[in-house]
Amino acid sequence: MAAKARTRPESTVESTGGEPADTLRDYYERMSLVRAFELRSSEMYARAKIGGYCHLNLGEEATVVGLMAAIEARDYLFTGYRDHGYALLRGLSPERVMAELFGKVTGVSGGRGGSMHLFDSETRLFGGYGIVGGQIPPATGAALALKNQEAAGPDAAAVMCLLGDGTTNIGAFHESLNLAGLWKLPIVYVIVNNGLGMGTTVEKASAEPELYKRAASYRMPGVRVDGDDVLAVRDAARDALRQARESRQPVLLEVMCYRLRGHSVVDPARYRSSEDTTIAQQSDPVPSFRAKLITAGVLSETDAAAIDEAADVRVSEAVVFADESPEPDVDDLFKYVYATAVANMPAALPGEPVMDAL
Amino acid sequence: MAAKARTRPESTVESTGGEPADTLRDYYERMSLVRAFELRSSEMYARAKIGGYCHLNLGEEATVVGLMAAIEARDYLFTGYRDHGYALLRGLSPERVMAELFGKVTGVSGGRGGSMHLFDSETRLFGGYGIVGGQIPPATGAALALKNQEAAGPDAAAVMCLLGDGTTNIGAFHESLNLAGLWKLPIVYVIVNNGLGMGTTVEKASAEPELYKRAASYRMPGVRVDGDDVLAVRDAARDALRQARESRQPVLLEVMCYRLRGHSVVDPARYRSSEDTTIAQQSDPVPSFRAKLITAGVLSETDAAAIDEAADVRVSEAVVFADESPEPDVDDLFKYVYATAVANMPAALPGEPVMDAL
Amino acid sequence: MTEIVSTEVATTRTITYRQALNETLRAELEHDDKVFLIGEEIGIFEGSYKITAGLLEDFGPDRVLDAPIAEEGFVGAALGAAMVGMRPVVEIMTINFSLIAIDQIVNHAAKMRSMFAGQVSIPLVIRMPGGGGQQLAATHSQNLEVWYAHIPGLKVVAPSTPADAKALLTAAIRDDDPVIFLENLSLYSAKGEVPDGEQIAEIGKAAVVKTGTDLTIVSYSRGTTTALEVARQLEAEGLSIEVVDLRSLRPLDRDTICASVKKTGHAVVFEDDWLSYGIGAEISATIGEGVFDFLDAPVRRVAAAEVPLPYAKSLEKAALPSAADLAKVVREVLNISSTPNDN
Amino acid sequence: MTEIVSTEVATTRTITYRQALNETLRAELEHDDKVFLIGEEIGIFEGSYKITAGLLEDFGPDRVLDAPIAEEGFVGAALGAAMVGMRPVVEIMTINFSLIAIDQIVNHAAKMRSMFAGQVSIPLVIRMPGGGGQQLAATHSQNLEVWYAHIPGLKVVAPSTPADAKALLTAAIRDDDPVIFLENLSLYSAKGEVPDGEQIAEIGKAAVVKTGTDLTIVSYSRGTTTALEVARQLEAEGLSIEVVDLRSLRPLDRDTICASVKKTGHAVVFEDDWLSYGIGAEISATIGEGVFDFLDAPVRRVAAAEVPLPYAKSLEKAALPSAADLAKVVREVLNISSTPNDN
Ligand SMILES: Cc1ncc(C[n+]2csc(CCOP(=O)(O)OP(=O)(O)O)c2C)c(N)n1
Ligand SMILES: Cc1ncc(C[n+]2csc(CCOP(=O)(O)OP(=O)(O)O)c2C)c(N)n1
Ligand SMILES: [Mg+2]
Ligand SMILES: [Mg+2]
Repeated sequence: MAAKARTRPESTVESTGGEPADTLRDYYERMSLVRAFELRSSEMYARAKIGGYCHLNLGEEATVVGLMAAIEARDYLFTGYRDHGYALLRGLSPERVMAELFGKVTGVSGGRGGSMHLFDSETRLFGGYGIVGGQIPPATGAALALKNQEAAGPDAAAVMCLLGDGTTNIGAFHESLNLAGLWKLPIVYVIVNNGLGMGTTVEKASAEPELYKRAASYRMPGVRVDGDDVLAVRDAARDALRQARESRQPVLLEVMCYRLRGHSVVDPARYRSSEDTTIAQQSDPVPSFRAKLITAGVLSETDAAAIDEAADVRVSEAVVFADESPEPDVDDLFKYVYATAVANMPAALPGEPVMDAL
Repeated sequence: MAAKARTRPESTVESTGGEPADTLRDYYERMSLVRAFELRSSEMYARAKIGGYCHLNLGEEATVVGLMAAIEARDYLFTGYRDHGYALLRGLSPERVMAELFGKVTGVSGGRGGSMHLFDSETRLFGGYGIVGGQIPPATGAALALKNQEAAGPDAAAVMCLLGDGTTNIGAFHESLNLAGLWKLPIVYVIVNNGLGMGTTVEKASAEPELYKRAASYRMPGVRVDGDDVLAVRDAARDALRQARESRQPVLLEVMCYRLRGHSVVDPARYRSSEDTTIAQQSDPVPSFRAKLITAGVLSETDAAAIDEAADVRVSEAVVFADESPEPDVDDLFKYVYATAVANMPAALPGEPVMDAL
Repeated sequence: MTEIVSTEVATTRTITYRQALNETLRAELEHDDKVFLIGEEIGIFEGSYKITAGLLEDFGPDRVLDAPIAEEGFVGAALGAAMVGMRPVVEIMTINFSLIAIDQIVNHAAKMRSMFAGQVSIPLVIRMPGGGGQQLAATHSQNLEVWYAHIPGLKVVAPSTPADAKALLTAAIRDDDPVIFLENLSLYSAKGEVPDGEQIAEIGKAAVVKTGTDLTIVSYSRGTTTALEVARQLEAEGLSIEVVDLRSLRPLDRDTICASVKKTGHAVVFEDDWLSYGIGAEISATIGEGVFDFLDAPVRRVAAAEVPLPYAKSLEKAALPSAADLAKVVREVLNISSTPNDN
Repeated sequence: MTEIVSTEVATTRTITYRQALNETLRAELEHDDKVFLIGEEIGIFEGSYKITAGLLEDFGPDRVLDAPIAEEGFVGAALGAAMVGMRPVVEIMTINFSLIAIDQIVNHAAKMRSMFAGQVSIPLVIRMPGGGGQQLAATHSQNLEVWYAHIPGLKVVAPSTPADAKALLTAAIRDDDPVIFLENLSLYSAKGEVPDGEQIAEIGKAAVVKTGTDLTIVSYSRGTTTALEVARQLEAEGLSIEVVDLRSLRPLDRDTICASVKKTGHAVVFEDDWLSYGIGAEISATIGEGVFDFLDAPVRRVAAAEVPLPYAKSLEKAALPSAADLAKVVREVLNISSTPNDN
């Protein structure tokens, strides 16, 4: 229902032509890596190697690649729980991402966060958040700090904050965008609009389903772009980031894509109509970008197959690494609760007395 | 600063001419009553007859009268803590309102709510809320219930939910308006924009300071009206309520007015510029409506003086009543905590043992 | 086992906790047309944990209302509907998300009746599961029931069996006050005997779900299941353990707890929340005050380690209280006392 | 009285709690340019309770930032700023409004460091007053500190004197973790001796603020003031009362509490929150477990009546715990024991 009900208006940004072949091939490689990683995650979940909740970027690969091509190393990235692809393209090794999903000490978050809570301070992937909308205020605050720490300009850092379509209905969205608009913060809010929040379509969740229009409540530019078009996504995101870093103008960018499968790996998505599923499959950006590049002569069938094969091998290596890594040591249970040690910090295991007998 | 900084654009609604003299006189009587009541409240606070926080409608009398002239007895009214005038014009006696401010058992809320929490189930004044934005979700829910309980039409009931300009920045505002727009609820949200939230101007609080424009985020009509024009306020509110009851179309109505004094009775408002204070005083709707009616021949100076005098007497009676009323009985401390009695309900006073010895 | 106010029949069926909830919601939707359900994904998705399966289809979207992701908005809207005569039953996906709605619950729903001198009642039920142990990590694995249990104006129940789930949910929906109805992720598939027909439990009453003479274990929700398991296991070692299932956290049935400990002289609280300032603190304090002279050993608490719960299985397991932890502490308490049956 | 980690001088001045906070904020703004203040009305309005008077003028709007009414937004923004190296000090007008921000505080600030395996620290201070007794009615008169005290990942302090306000606020701002800094409406104008120069208290330590041998009163924040008053008053009757000021609710200094009760054999907790599941429950449970063998009478709690606090003065007074209530219970506890000085 989601896909059918919503019209996908002309993208307000046009994809640039004349892109170097290397870049295009590179983007395909990235899309292929995300695809392979997510399919394998699903499989590993079925084999009980991964626990908890696990949300995939399947169907959103062009969006993931486009956004991550636009963001700079100095920028900060905050996202929701559907975060694997972003972590991979932020430069984290598939090994460390898969290890996190496996709950291993070698994982990006030391095995403590799991799929929803990927974090890497070095590459400024600032999480991975499981509470809907929870990332929006902190992302806004990071932008506030940036504004006070450095001058605006092309070399300034900015924040990119990802959120889903369903997430635009929560209060934190409103409060945060108002602060950003008011204080002129260097931040780009990206709505990854895959048409569904779990089983609820955008139309059943948002009184104004053209979500980018909500930017007007904060005197902020709102832009909508086709999320299946990797170049259009990249360019729109770059432009938004440019406004953020150079003019301290926050931007709301809405990227239209599809969720290929259920909300999480365990959701069979029975609520979805067969037409909607069909449309989502037809729009699948991975085979369509592949076909486009082959038609354009950028890739041969063999090249493409080799890329897919390489991605698969890469992910297999990650699985082996994750599998062979150790679980966190139980002795380290309390290790990260506090940064500054103070007196009387609790450290009892269940069933231990609250204090030694006096 | 508040008043100077903000331009007051043409009202999007025009005040109707040719109003019957009786109606105009009546409205002036109401404005005068609110004015007298509020001035006396301030005085009673200074005399320590009233405690806690106490927020007045001084300067907002035309808004109060206009809104209360538009709402019907069958409608539900939810408001913030600046609620005295609304309670009076909803038909509650000055005695019972003043008694509430005095914390007496004869008060509208039995002395338990105080100034911020006036409630009267009979006249459907559904509170009086002290948490900023706290009234917006319940008001929205009352509209949801109405929608399911009765058919739309000119005789249907609707909800009017009042809130301040500063309140539009809180998450509950966004979440609630989205629900109302999505579910097509019979509710009118009225922003009483007095230019200030405590010491903060609208411009320093809202990235989009033309607050009625925020309605667009919910595909809801947004209307702005001059709050010093009692007829314009009434007509705009009537029209909004009509849309709510007949078409289940929620509306956001912004009423532009001034706060004549500090945020609450104890606030000297030193942060306010003298220009701003001057503008607020010049715009004072009570003397200006009085002058207008005298000029138009609706009232003579003597009539007007008699009305003011009567209001004052009315309020004096209320003070006597409140003063002579008893405080709530301490034995009734636990009386209203629960509607349905169940086993083991706590009823201990401080220092009493948690249970009788077994 | 359940303190039943009204019963109709004696026949029972073995069903899951999930099924008991689903059937009760259905029965109450049929029983009173003022009852309606509201929550995220409770309709077309049939609920995150499938508690509302089939109900949208049978009762339509006015009675089973899917809400956007706006916990503060829709919980507050339910409250407002309750103010004007409806009887909403809210599902919050998990107790963790209730933090977003907590201003509406604690600053509004809990206070309105008192603050407005009884002019309005709030017949509102908020159902939500708590619980860890499913590798959902720190933000999705909390047991924050003590927060709600602390608040006057709320009633808080936490059934441990399918039968109680039915009888307490019915009572909660028929009650004219806001009731926090606490479920538990790890109980949904638990099975138990459930009496047919209308069952209404009395809110505010604990139950002695197993009698014994040596020591009292006090627990609630999924903890009671573990407590019973441990009690039976220790029986094989010759220990006679009594198990008190709180069922209601507010009001708290101090008499039942203290009467049990008066008899056994020993008490251990088993709880899934963090130890400090948790549910067990009140239980221990209550016992210390209520039956001081009958207590032969300190009251001990078996609770979760005080860390944000990690995702990794090894750490999660170490942090959560287990049957083994409980059994160990029970033995410790009984060894400490000079003679197990000295009172 | 204050457990001081570093001191510089011996000179003191008598100033109010408000003044101590104001001077400390000023000193910390001067000491570290990563420190900034954020909150509603803290700048041009100088704070609802005037704690930040003069600071906007002296440090400018980047260091003293007025926020719109958006508690979730600006508390979360402060958290985000802390993640990238700033040291924000947030003022929430009162603890009641913190409910709107509690998802950011409890689901985010408290958990991030653990959940991300120490890759990020959250040097965030959230200052807010609690307390009733000012006729602010049910929604504006709460003492919900037990909620925060229950949460691993947070530190929670509640100074009772101007000197502690200074030394604990300095410690909180220099600490790399989220610290809930609990003030109290009725303490702001209280006066006390405050040492000049930099004072940094050790978080996690309670203080014995008056020694005695017959009974221990445990309290914190404004309660300690009342406890001292009652202790002195009872001294005239020949009773020797020890007063323990908790100062830190998390971590909780169980050793100091238990050492005191081991000596006196009797304990009463004096707290402003509601009795059931309040701060006193943990204190009582701790004493029951820690010094069971030394306890000569049940631990009693003097707490607020379990009602949403009414506006009317008569009802408000009846519901809140007073010095008289405390004195009465102290006498009851000491009468219950055979001899006041039997240990
Ligand atoms: C506050 C909160 N409410 C509910 C949930 C449960 N939940 C997890 S994801 C989700 C849907 C979010 O949809 P959307 O924002 O569109 O993101 P998508 O999953 O499509 O990427 C919901 C309701 C949650 N995690 N947090
Ligand atoms: C959630 C919350 N935050 C802060 C406050 C303190 N406060 C009370 S009134 C107010 C200003 C509200 O301004 P506005 O909405 O413009 O209403 P006005 O007072 O002008 O009528 C504030 C910040 C509160 N009561 N609740
Ligand atoms: Mg989505
Ligand atoms: Mg205002």
